[in-house]
Amino acid sequence: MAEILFFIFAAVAVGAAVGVVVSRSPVASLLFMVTTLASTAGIFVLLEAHFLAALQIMVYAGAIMVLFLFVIMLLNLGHEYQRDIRGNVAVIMGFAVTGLMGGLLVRQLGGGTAGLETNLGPGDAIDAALLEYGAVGAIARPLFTDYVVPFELTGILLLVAIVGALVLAKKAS
Amino acid sequence: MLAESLVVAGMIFVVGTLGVIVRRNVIIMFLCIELQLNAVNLTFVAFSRYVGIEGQVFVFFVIAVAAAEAAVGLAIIISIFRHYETVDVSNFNLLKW
Amino acid sequence: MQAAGLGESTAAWEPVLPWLIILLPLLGFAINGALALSAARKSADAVRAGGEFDFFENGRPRTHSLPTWVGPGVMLLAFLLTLVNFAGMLGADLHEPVVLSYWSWISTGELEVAAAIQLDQLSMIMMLIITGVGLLIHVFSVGYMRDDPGYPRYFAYLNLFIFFMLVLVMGASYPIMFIGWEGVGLCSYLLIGFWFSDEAKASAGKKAFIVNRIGDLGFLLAIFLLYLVFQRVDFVGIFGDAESVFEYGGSVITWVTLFLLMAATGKSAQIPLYVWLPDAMAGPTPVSALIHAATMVTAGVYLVARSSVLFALAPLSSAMVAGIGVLTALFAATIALKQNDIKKVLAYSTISQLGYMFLGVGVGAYTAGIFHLMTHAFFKALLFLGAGAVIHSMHHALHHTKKDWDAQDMRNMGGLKAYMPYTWITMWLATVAIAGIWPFAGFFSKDGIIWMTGAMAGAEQAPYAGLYTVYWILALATAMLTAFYMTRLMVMTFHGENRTGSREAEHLHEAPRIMWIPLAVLAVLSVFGGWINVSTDLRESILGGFGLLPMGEWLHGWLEPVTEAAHLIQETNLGEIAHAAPIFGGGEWVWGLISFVAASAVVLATLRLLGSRKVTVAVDDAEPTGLARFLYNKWYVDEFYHRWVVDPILTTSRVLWRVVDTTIIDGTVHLVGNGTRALGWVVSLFQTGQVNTYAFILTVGVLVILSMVAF
Amino acid sequence: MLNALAYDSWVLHALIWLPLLGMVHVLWAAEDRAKELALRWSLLVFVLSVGLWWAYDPALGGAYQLTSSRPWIAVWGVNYALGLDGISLFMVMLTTFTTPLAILGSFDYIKKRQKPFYALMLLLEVGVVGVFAATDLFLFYVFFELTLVPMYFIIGIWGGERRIYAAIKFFLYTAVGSLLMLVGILYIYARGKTLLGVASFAFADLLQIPLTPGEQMWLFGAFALAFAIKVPIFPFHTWLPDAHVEAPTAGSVVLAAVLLKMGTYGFVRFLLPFFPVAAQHPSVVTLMLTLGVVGIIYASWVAAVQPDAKKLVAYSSVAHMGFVIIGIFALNLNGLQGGLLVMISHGISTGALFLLVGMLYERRHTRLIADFGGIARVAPWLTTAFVITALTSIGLPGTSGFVGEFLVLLGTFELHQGMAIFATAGVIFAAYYMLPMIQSVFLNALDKPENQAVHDLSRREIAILAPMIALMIVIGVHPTPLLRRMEPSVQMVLERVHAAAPPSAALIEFSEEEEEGTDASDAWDEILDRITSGAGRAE
Repeated sequence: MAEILFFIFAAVAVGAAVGVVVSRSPVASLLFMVTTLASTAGIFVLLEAHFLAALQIMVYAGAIMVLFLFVIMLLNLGHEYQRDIRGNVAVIMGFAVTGLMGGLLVRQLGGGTAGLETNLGPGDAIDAALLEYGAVGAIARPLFTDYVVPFELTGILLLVAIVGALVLAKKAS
Repeated sequence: MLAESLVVAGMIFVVGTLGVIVRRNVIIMFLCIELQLNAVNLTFVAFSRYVGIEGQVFVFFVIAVAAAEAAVGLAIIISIFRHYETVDVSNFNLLKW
Repeated sequence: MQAAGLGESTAAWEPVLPWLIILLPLLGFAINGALALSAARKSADAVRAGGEFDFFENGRPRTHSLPTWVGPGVMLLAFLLTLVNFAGMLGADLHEPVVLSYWSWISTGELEVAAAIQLDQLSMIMMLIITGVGLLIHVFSVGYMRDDPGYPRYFAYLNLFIFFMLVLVMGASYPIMFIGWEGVGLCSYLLIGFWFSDEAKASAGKKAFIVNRIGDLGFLLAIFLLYLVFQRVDFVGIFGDAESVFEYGGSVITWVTLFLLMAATGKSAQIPLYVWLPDAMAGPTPVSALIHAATMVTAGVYLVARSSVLFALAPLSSAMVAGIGVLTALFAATIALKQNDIKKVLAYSTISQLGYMFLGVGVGAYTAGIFHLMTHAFFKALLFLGAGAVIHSMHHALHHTKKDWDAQDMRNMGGLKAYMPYTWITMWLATVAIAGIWPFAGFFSKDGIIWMTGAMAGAEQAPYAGLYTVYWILALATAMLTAFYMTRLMVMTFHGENRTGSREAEHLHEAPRIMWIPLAVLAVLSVFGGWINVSTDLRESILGGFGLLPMGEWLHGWLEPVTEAAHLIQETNLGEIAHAAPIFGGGEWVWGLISFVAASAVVLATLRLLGSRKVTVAVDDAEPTGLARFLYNKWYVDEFYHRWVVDPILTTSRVLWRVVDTTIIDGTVHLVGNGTRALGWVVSLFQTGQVNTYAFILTVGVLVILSMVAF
Repeated sequence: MLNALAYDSWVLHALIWLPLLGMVHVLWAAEDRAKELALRWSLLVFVLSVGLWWAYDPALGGAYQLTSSRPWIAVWGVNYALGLDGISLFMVMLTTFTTPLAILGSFDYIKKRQKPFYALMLLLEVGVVGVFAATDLFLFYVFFELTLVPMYFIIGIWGGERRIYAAIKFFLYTAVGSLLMLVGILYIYARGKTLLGVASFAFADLLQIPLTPGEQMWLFGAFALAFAIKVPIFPFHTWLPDAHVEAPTAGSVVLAAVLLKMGTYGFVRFLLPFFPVAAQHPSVVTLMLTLGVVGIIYASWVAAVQPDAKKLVAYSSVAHMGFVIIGIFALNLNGLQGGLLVMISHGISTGALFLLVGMLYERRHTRLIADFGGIARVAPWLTTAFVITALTSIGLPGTSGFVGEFLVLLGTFELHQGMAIFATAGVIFAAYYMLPMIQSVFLNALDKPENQAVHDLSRREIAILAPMIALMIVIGVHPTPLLRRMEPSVQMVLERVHAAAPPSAALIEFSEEEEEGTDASDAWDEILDRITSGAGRAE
């Protein structure tokens, strides 16, 4: 069951990713992107990252993508259908390098998967935490203990980003 | 499921890279970068099952940073658009010098 | 250094303030220099304001009173002090030089050069000449330079020259001597270019300095070589050990002496470095008298005489000294035959007479060389000063009527004896002296040299006997030429009709007293100066009035302590010198008589021949032709040097700059720079400004790293 | 009195850091007070440095005196170590003497951006004094490079028309050389660590390292190139004329007077004692002597045809430096002492010449020799000063120029007569370039109306030139006190050179090295190994 779900999510995620790259309209791309993010969230669930899956849907697919949509609308790009893919040379080169990269990744990862898993252990490193603290607690606990400083820094970063975005987007007086 | 996840992540990453290379619309390029980030997140999550909860923590941070990045990046795009009236990056070549 | 401590002397005789003799002229230089600087400042202010410095105030020059007293004043004091010391030395019976060391000039490791002076018979004679003749010329200058705005500067330079000249002759080591050697060159440069606004004159000074420096190269190399051999550079040390260190006629001593000879040819204007001296006549005439006749140019002779021990050990070098001397004497005399500029004639005459001195010191007759140096200082200074008086007068005359004729060209003169009787008489005395007429000074000194040359040719083991015979004949011939051109000078200047022009002639006048008194003193010296060294042979013959001449070989005896060692070496190695002339035989007095008669004949013949000939003034005179033209143009030596030495160096310099420096070396540097830049340009092609391209390149980079991990 | 103040213990630190303090002060103060402040600070430094003459006692031998050392970067064995010996003593004093004069000489010349200019001049003094006073190789290198920066800006900002070109050329040229030296420094350091087990940059420690002849040759090459460019030795000299011509007067003065000396100082301080076998290797000696002699004659000839007076003086610098080089590689006392004396004399006389050319330029706004003529009539004092300085430059006896050249040539003659003859000919050529310039500029007719307005020396200019001219003559007449102070240190250098293996033996060892490739290449292999192993870890 889980495998079937995984393959469905995976197929949708990859397919939608391709859609992001090939669709002409930015809005379409955006929608494909949302699809990918949602499918990835599904995979997250299968990988026992429930909190992150929720986060992915809410923050990423929800908030950030809406931000993108706002910008697209703001700039009135929704109706832009002209081709913005680069020339043939660029496409061929792009395919060449990304193909090679993909090939290399698959070659590295696709082969001895079993060995990899046995090396890393049984795959239940977080099960105990999940059981004890629940989906949110498991991630919240390290976040507010060991990683509290980076966490606070992230807050500052977001604040800075907000201010920066405001400054940048403000019309020059 | 680790290997499969990694392969999927790799594929999404490659597609994202391709998008960055071939597209000219700066917003779509931006989306493709998000795609790459997402692929990386996936690998983190996949590994976290075997290594520990820290992988997920890291993804949490990545999402936060991605949010910040999106905010600033989009602000920059708006400001550039105001100047050039376009989102085609082939017009943005001031860095050439 | 013999005297290690300060002011310590080894002899019984204590010199009286010898350092003051040197210091006095320096003091004069300091005072006159300061005056000159302040005067120049005022004059500069005037020039800048667009005018000329108002040199006169109520008809009297503003700048004069102090320099007039200081300039000749310090000379008088120095001369008196020298006389005192001379008297002391006379009574002391000194056999060793007195070396007085004041401070350590250069001292490092083995090398120890003390700022030391050496007083001996040779330096004393030179000091007497320098301060004595120098004093007379200073006095003469007071009159001659009266109207010159550079008056204080002139005396500053002149004092400085005397200072350096004294350092030259009093220095106790070669480096100290070299200070004076170069210093007098500097003063010569400054004084030749005294009227520096005239480009030709400034160039003449420059030429003198550079040509002199070529000779200085030899001086330096000689010092180095001597240091290498002896590990010391002072006279006493070197001369004391020279005999035991050097092998007679060995290669090292030959090199040392040849280097010294090179130095001497530069300073004493001998072939091949004589070319600067005729040009040096651009300076004020008293300067020519002092520097370019009486003192500085004889420094080379002094150098050889001072190094007599070394030259005695190097027969080849000595022969070369004599050869260069006699050739120069003859060569310069031929040029003098056809010159029309009064100072040029005297300049070539000086070169010729210096050649005689070289011949003298070259054949080992050091006394004769120094003797001729001394008498020459008297009569040549007199001739130059006389010429100066003539030029002074001519200049005034031409200036009055604003005639732009050359004041120095003898073709424009003629008949001046009527206007300038004192000058005429004194110059005649000098002329007969230089021509070798008995019993004037030049006769004895020149005869000594010629006779010694002949005697060398007949020496028992003389290595170059044939050569010396040739020298002897050439020297005799040159004496005749001397008699001719000097008489020609006198005839063209003073005799015949005046050619200056009737209006101008009214302004011709005798020199003022301050100018002709020095002439008179020098004339006396030119007449009797030769009597201090009459060889026994002559003295007992008719030419010595059968023993009437009072002093005999006084100078010879006086210099004996200095030249003794050299004479001993010569005697040991050459054997007895001859007592009869080569080829023809005959003793010294016979040949003295022959040359006297011949010279007198030449003088008289010239007087008759030229006295009646009509001379055309310079502006109307035709270009000389044939041999005369060749001589008039001085054998085209200047042109030769220009074509084959100066121009090639200049061309090479330009090539070195434009081609080697700019193109090759800097080109290589630029090539490296531009290469880097080109590489940068190639790399910059990747910098398209397109984000996609950057992403692509980044991906390629990732790919590379990935493949490194993968494979 | 000096003892009571514990002068010995603080003076070197003060000489280095006081200018820095002065620099801060200058930057802090108002624009119009900058020059005066800079002058005061540099004068203070000079006054302090005068005591060095007595503080340094040659009777104690030639080793470093007034030493002090404290750890700076302890991990690497870098010390802040200062000291003074007979060689550096006069270099330091020359620096502190020249800087105030150069600053005073800029009062009229520098009109814009005065504050940074004077600040940089003081910074330059920090660097140069540091170079000469450092007894730690790392510290030396830091100061050595530090001097580049202010000089680069001085040329690049206040220079003439092609200042950017000249500044970059100066910077790159010298940087290339000094980077090579850095490699050499690190190599020696590494060898010291391996062979002696001491991680130290102190001269005294580095001198203990038993470098093989083969290593010495390589290191000699690296160091020699760096210093040869700095000196500069023909054929690395082409940056010098450009830098000099474009630099403002003060820049030229400091460049000629002290920056070039850093190169020759390096030769004496490092090349001879650190690599004695290489330094007396016959082919090295012959090469250096040849380059020196060629430099003398070549630069003199090229100088003679320069239309630009400043360029002429710049080329004359190259010729003088040729004398220094042959003096050093004569490898005997006379030569080395003479070389050092030429360095001092050249610092004073060429510094003065640049100042004088600068004064001419301020008056006429041209440096072309052909534009002048008859200046002596309107500016007799200027002319007098110029002639005296020029005569010092061409080595007239009685001036400082002669003593140095005389000793150099004497030393060279002891070693190699043929070379010495050619080098001595350089004495002629010095007159060959200098006198025509004097004639064309100062003598001849005053026929150009612009030249008529040229005014004579001002009081400020007299104040600059008088001490320099006085020194030229004093040193020329009585150089012995200087020579006595330098002698023990020079002797030490020479003893070290001569104590090393005689050249013939070294020659054999060196050729063996080449064939077998023992130590030097071993070290290289080691480095390669380390790189490859590092890469292995990444896998």
